[in-house]
Amino acid sequence: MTSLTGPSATRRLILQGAASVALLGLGNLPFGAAPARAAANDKYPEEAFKQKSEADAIKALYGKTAEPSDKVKLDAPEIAENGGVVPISVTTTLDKVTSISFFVAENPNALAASYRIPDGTIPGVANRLKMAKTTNVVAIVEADGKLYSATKEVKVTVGGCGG
Amino acid sequence: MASSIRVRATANGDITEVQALIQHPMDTGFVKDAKGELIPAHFIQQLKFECNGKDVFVADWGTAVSKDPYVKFSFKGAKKGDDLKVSWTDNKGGSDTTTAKIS
Amino acid sequence: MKARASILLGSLSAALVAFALTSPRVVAADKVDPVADARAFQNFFFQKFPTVKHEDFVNGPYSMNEDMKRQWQEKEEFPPYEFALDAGKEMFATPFKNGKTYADCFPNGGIGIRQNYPYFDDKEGKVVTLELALNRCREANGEAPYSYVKDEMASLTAYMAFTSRGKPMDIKIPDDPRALAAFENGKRYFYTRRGQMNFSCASCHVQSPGERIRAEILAPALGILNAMPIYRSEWSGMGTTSRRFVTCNSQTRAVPLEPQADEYRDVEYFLSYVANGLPISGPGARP
Amino acid sequence: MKPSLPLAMVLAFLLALGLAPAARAANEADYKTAYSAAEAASKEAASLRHQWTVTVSALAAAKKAADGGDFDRAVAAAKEAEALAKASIFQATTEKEAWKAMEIR
Repeated sequence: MTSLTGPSATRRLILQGAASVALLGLGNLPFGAAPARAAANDKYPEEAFKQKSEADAIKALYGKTAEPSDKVKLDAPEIAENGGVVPISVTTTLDKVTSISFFVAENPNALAASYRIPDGTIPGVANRLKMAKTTNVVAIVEADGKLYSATKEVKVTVGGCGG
Repeated sequence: MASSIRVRATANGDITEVQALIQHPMDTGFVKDAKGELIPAHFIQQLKFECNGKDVFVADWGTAVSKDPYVKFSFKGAKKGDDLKVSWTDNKGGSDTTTAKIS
Repeated sequence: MKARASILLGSLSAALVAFALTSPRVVAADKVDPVADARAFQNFFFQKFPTVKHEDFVNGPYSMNEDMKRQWQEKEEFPPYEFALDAGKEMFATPFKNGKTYADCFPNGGIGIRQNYPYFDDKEGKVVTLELALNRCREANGEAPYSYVKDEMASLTAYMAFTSRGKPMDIKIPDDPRALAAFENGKRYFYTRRGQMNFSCASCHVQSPGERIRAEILAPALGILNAMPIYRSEWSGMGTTSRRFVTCNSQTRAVPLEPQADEYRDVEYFLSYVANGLPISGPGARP
Repeated sequence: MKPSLPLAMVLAFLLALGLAPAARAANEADYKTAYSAAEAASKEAASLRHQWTVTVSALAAAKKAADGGDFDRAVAAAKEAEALAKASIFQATTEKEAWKAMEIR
């Protein structure tokens, strides 16, 4: 995979043309040979965001599977006050973290956000995500080339006469 | 026009905590407008934070990030007074950049 | 953001004391007694929710539920009304075409006065809300009025509320039969059932605050306007007091009145008066 | 929170009347009669500031069905609108005093 360093607009143009090629290439690579989310890699993972299921999105983003770990701490509300704005955060005690990603299993496209964690950045992030309905939220931490996950269910119900 | 980016970066010892809020519709492409027509997807794809010539945090986002997105993280190696550059680009070619002083 | 919170807390005890010491007004009119009404209203909520700090009622559903409160506190670290607030500040400072500004229309240049709205205007003989006063200011200066429900009006009122945060609500009811009638009319509107659901404002916000309607926790009526305007996640944006009334009506399947209808002005007068002493917390964020 | 039962029952009853199957197919005259009765009731509800959104929708549905020549449906919708409007007038009337029962004192 090439690392493009030009201005972002140029990079995007190239990316859109090259996205499918990049994905094909990824699929053909031997397992573990190409860490898809190394911090140096500056590409927007367009294909991973297009995948519907969580499993396909994880495969497209990382090319491998994750194992559950209690070292990944996922903080999410039990009942979302509003599915449009759900505060979700992750912290971890794992070493050599290079990325953290969030998947919302029941959304039309499971991958919600993926964060690259360069050296010197604390492995933790808080953000706000949309959820179409009650769903599992999966956080994946990439550390030392391996994937670790934590999962939590968030209940989402439709709004009514509240506030 | 005011910047679409609000950022607060606070150094506490060696650790700088960063919070950012960006004004952006983050349209999913699944929602219809009042006339029943689909609002096309319009969302930030990449948000980058740079400090002292180095990327300290890069976010790749899809449409499931909430409207007016918010993110919080912390990094080491900066001190009060350093510049933190924040920039984003969206799927329609839009972009914005701002630079904040770490306090 | 933390400073704002402590301001809120600090001024509160003083505010409540001030409220308790308010000298009883002489009310001659038949049994319209706002002072007694306000006392009863506050006591009802204080007794129904003995563990909720009095100043917390202005935080609506978040005063009622820990899980929600945590989500809100997380959001308040960088609140979603931030952009509206900044826009409001800029708009407020920008002169009209004739060179005058909003500051020229209001006491104290419009800063720190939110807690005095709505007020009873004895010339007009009616209740005047902050939103109404803002549009009148615009029209008096040759500018077109804004929509009452959102956008610019929400931004302007957000800024004006922000400059008044922590100040105790301080609504006056002059000894004028028309003012007392407006208060009484607002009270009647608040308790009257309407719409196919046969709900009054009180059905939700007096009888059931803290309970869930579908997913949402109902806000207590006490202090509900202190947080206006609000960013509602459900709206994906800001809304004014007018917008809140209109949506409450439609949710009970009642045809809403036009924003700033006399009934809405009166119910705002009633609800604000009975929250006297509780701090202004607007702009607020709600689910 | 809880809609009061009596009103709900009155409403159900009125609706049942309004929706009872007609013996013969309705014509335009039937529709006009039903619609003007519904319109009058809804105007009264509006003047009492107690109009229901569902009344407005039912009236609109009646008009739409009639424009499309479906007078059975138009009459049924108009009768529904009239029933809803009358229920809202009933609500406005009882609430003139009943609101006081809910007041915090």
